[in-house]
Amino acid sequence: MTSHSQPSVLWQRRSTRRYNPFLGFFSDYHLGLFVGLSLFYSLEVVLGNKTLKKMVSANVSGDLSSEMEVDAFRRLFPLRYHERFLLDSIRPDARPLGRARDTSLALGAVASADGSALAKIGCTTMLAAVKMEVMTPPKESPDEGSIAIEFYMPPICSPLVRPGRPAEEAPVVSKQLSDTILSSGMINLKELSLVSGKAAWMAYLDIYCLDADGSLFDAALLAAVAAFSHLRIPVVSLNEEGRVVVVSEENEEGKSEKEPVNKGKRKLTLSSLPFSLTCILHKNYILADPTAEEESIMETLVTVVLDSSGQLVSLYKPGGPVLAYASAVQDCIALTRQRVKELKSILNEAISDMEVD
Amino acid sequence: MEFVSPEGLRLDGRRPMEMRQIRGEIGAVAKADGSAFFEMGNTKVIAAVYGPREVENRSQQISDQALVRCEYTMANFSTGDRMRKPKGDRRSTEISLVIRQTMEACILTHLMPRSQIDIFVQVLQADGGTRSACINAATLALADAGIPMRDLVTSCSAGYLNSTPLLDLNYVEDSAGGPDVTVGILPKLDKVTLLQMDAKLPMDIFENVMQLAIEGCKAIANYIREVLLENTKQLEYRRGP
Amino acid sequence: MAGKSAATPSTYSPSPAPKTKRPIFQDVDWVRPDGRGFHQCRPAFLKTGAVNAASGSAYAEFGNTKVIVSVFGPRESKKAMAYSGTGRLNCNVSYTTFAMPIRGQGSDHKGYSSMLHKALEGAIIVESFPKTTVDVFALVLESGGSDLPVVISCASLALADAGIMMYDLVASVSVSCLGKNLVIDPILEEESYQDGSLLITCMPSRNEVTQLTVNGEWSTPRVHEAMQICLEACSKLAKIIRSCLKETASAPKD
Amino acid sequence: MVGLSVGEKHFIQGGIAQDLRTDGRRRLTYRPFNVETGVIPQANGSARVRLGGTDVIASVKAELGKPSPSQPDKGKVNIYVDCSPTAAPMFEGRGGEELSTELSGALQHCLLGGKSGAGAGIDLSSLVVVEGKVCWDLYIDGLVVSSDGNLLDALGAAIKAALTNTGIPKVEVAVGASGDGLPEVDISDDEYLQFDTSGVPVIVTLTKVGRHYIVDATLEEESQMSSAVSVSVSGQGRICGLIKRGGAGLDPSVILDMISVAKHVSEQLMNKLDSEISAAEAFEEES
Repeated sequence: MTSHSQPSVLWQRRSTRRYNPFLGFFSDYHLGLFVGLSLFYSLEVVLGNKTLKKMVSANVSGDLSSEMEVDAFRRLFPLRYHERFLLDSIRPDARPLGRARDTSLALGAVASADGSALAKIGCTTMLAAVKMEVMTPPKESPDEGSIAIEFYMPPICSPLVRPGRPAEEAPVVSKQLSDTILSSGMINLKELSLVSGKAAWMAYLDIYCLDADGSLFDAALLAAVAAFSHLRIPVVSLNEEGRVVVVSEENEEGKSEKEPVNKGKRKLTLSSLPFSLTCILHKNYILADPTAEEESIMETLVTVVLDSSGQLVSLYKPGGPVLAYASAVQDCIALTRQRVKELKSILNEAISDMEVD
Repeated sequence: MEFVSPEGLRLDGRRPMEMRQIRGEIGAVAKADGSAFFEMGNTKVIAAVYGPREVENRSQQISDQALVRCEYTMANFSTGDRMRKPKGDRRSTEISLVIRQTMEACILTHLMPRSQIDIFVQVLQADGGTRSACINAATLALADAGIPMRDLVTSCSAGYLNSTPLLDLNYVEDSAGGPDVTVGILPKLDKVTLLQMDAKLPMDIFENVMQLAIEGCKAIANYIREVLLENTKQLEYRRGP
Repeated sequence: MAGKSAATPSTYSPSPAPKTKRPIFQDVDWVRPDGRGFHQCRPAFLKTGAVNAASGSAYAEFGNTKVIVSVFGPRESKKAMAYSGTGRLNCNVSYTTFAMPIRGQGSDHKGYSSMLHKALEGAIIVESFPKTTVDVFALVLESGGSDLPVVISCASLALADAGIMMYDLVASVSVSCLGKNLVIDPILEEESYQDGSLLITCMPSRNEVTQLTVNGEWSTPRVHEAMQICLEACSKLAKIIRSCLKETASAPKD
Repeated sequence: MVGLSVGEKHFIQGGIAQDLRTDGRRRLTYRPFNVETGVIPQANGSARVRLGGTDVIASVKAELGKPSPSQPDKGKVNIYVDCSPTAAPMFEGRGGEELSTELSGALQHCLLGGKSGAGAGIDLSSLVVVEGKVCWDLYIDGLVVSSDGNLLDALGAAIKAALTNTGIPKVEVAVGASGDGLPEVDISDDEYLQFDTSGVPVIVTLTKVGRHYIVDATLEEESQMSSAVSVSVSGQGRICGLIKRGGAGLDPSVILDMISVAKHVSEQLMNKLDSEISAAEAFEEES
């Protein structure tokens, strides 16, 4: 056997030039992290010391604080720590209040799905994939397909999730996502029909949270929208038994006389894509795109969903101690409007990247 | 359906007042403190007793008496069709409770405060009367473990089909839906500790049926006492002079 | 029609059922579907720090097999557990719904969690974290064959990333027996036709096997041969894992 | 749950080192065992194996099912093991589940062969009634009634005995059945098919205690093990499955040595088991 004698290429490193959404994503991420971190640390030292001096002069926590380290202070008095930053209109990770974290998007991360996308906002990572299956449409709507959306938080994503005990946020985000996607009218369910009354597509959209660091809904929605824009519907035909089967692309061209059912309908026309931004309301501050730490300290969240034309799709404000005045909500919407522009260009870039490859 | 033929024979060839063949054996599980195998016709069960021992869950500890626990499990192959039910369904929880209450009533729990006695019964094959067989097996196992008891507890069922009282119903008779009386007695004290019936029955017939079940219990008690005696003789013999 | 009965799910995948005819795997001069040599592994891509929320994590991609492993802890054990002088290891492997060609097939890998546990427990110095638990959670994003060995190797990298003390890195490789041939690091298609499989998990620097499973009919010399091939590949894989760790460590620290 | 004092541990380890174990056996000797067949009349086949203090029951039930689309010419076999709480209080409730899953997995691994069906103890193609439409599904259930170590070997032997004891009703297929529906079948009551179980492997577990390894370890001995290797060996001396248990690592050469020892031991075990099974079958027919 020749493979033995050759200088073995076992486990050779993957060449970086091939298109690999994960590879790109990880290298970007590291770069981003280093820049972010160095910035953050220098700031923390400056701000932290300032904070401590103020703390001592204010004599709030007495002798404890005089020797307290920045990190310990952060853990013991998280709210005060964050408020100290807010006074200077900056956040612990060096962002201005209204800015979202770096966002990246890669399409086609999962080869076993019909459409997939990996979205990353800061550290929050979402992997969404669409799988198409066939169903018999219900009698009420014989020429419509259906979409099933599920959001998962596997135990890998956060120390708070353990196997066997699903995270309590997961069903909430799941519900929000399917409400938003279905009500936004992004997908025309009629396009999912195959044979009226007989067969239609059921699109299973599964979104997995790989890393949970706040603003889960925003990242999940972005991944979901991107997965649908990457979706390529398989070409199918009806077989003798009346079941729908995939027409294989290469070999069986000659012998199958069966006409594909959905020729030329391989891509969904997506209209008015929904994008969202979550903001924290705390006192008079509005913090866009909070991290998990910020979410745990300041509880009033507002999520605004706008479609690509700027129409309001939905708005969630699940409780919280701060009342949202009309002006605050207006500000949130304004922030979202800006963010939608960013997200749109990120999505378009990802799509064009994909097409180049 | 005809459960008693004109000649007075039941489906499996027994007379109405005849019990199935019973067999008891002590020491089926090597590691248990006491164990027994009990067979009533095709119903076969194994019981194992662990304890008295330290209470595992401190919060359940009772300061003036022993904690008695019981778990009833059925093997996947015990029924005609293969069981696919998970453990701990309602029926087995109910039977566990019945067995626990019955056995607890005869164990001198006050002699063993702050301790725990576990009774595990495993049904190998179910052909009607599993709860009776389990109680009989549990009695043997408790006696084998040397746990102090007021008296033996024995149990037997009786039913009423085709206007005939029938002793010791098998699965087919049991699932006919007629009245089914399960009785547990303390034979020496001549007391009934368990009585379960789930159908309508006129008072006078009920008394007949119950009396029949009690007779069955007494017959089982005699057999169990024989088994225990034989076992004790064996032990004595093994110990040597 | 049988297909319309209540038992069948309301949706089905339009992908054709796997072909029943067996490809010509027996021949000696057959070419693997992805063009590799029989004793050649897929290119491996490994990276630490995939999940920020975890104490340590790693991402592994071998061909189409894509796996993320997160390590949490050492952290407080569950309340119900009694005091223990040594640490505990808790493993869980799960699949995404889209990991397999047909949706929702990943659930028949329940045994993987305990297999992962067994493969790792021999390498971890549990005495170094008494009273606490280390959780190793794996998620298979996409299954492309040899999932378990990839999960094990990736978990060892994640444990190292989390700073959990180990005797050695753990590397795992499997071979499939197809007719007369032994093929290393099989892909999904090869696995579905295999006559037998052998999986080795080892600590290469110590030359110790922590886990070994053999499946299907084998002669002793054949087992010997397969073990040799696997052990060789394991030590190469361990080098890659090691270099990946070094890369992370030598990268400019904050 | 075995609580042993330091002295007891030394005694067990010392005995193994000197080739004289606590119950007087040598390192590679099995405990006396006893096979009883036909213990569960409701099943198609059943057997009870007692190996010292270990007591297991295996039953085989056959149901008609549909072959999987990827293997239309083969029947299906499922193996499940249940640990009864009678064997140990820790198996109460869901406590036995972990061990049950492990044993079921190990048995499937050791007895059912590779994915293509090669090396399976039972000829799966003999279970097919109509190719692609109807086949027998065998449900093999094991029950651990009493546990004193070496459960896997005992369960393997019980399954082999139960399969030998199994009779599957002969099935007549009604001719002229419609093309795509399920063909009608007629199950005969008096004609039975018997399996050829000479190919069913036996499982030999070698437990490593200290520097030596022993067969058929008791519960006490198992508590002292560093690792164990279970090898399933067919009658022709071929390896049909192997599983390593226990945390400690083993040198590859030690594993190969253990495999050859296991093969050697398996020959004796196979002979002993075969004669026990035929004795049990003869006894059952008599009674």
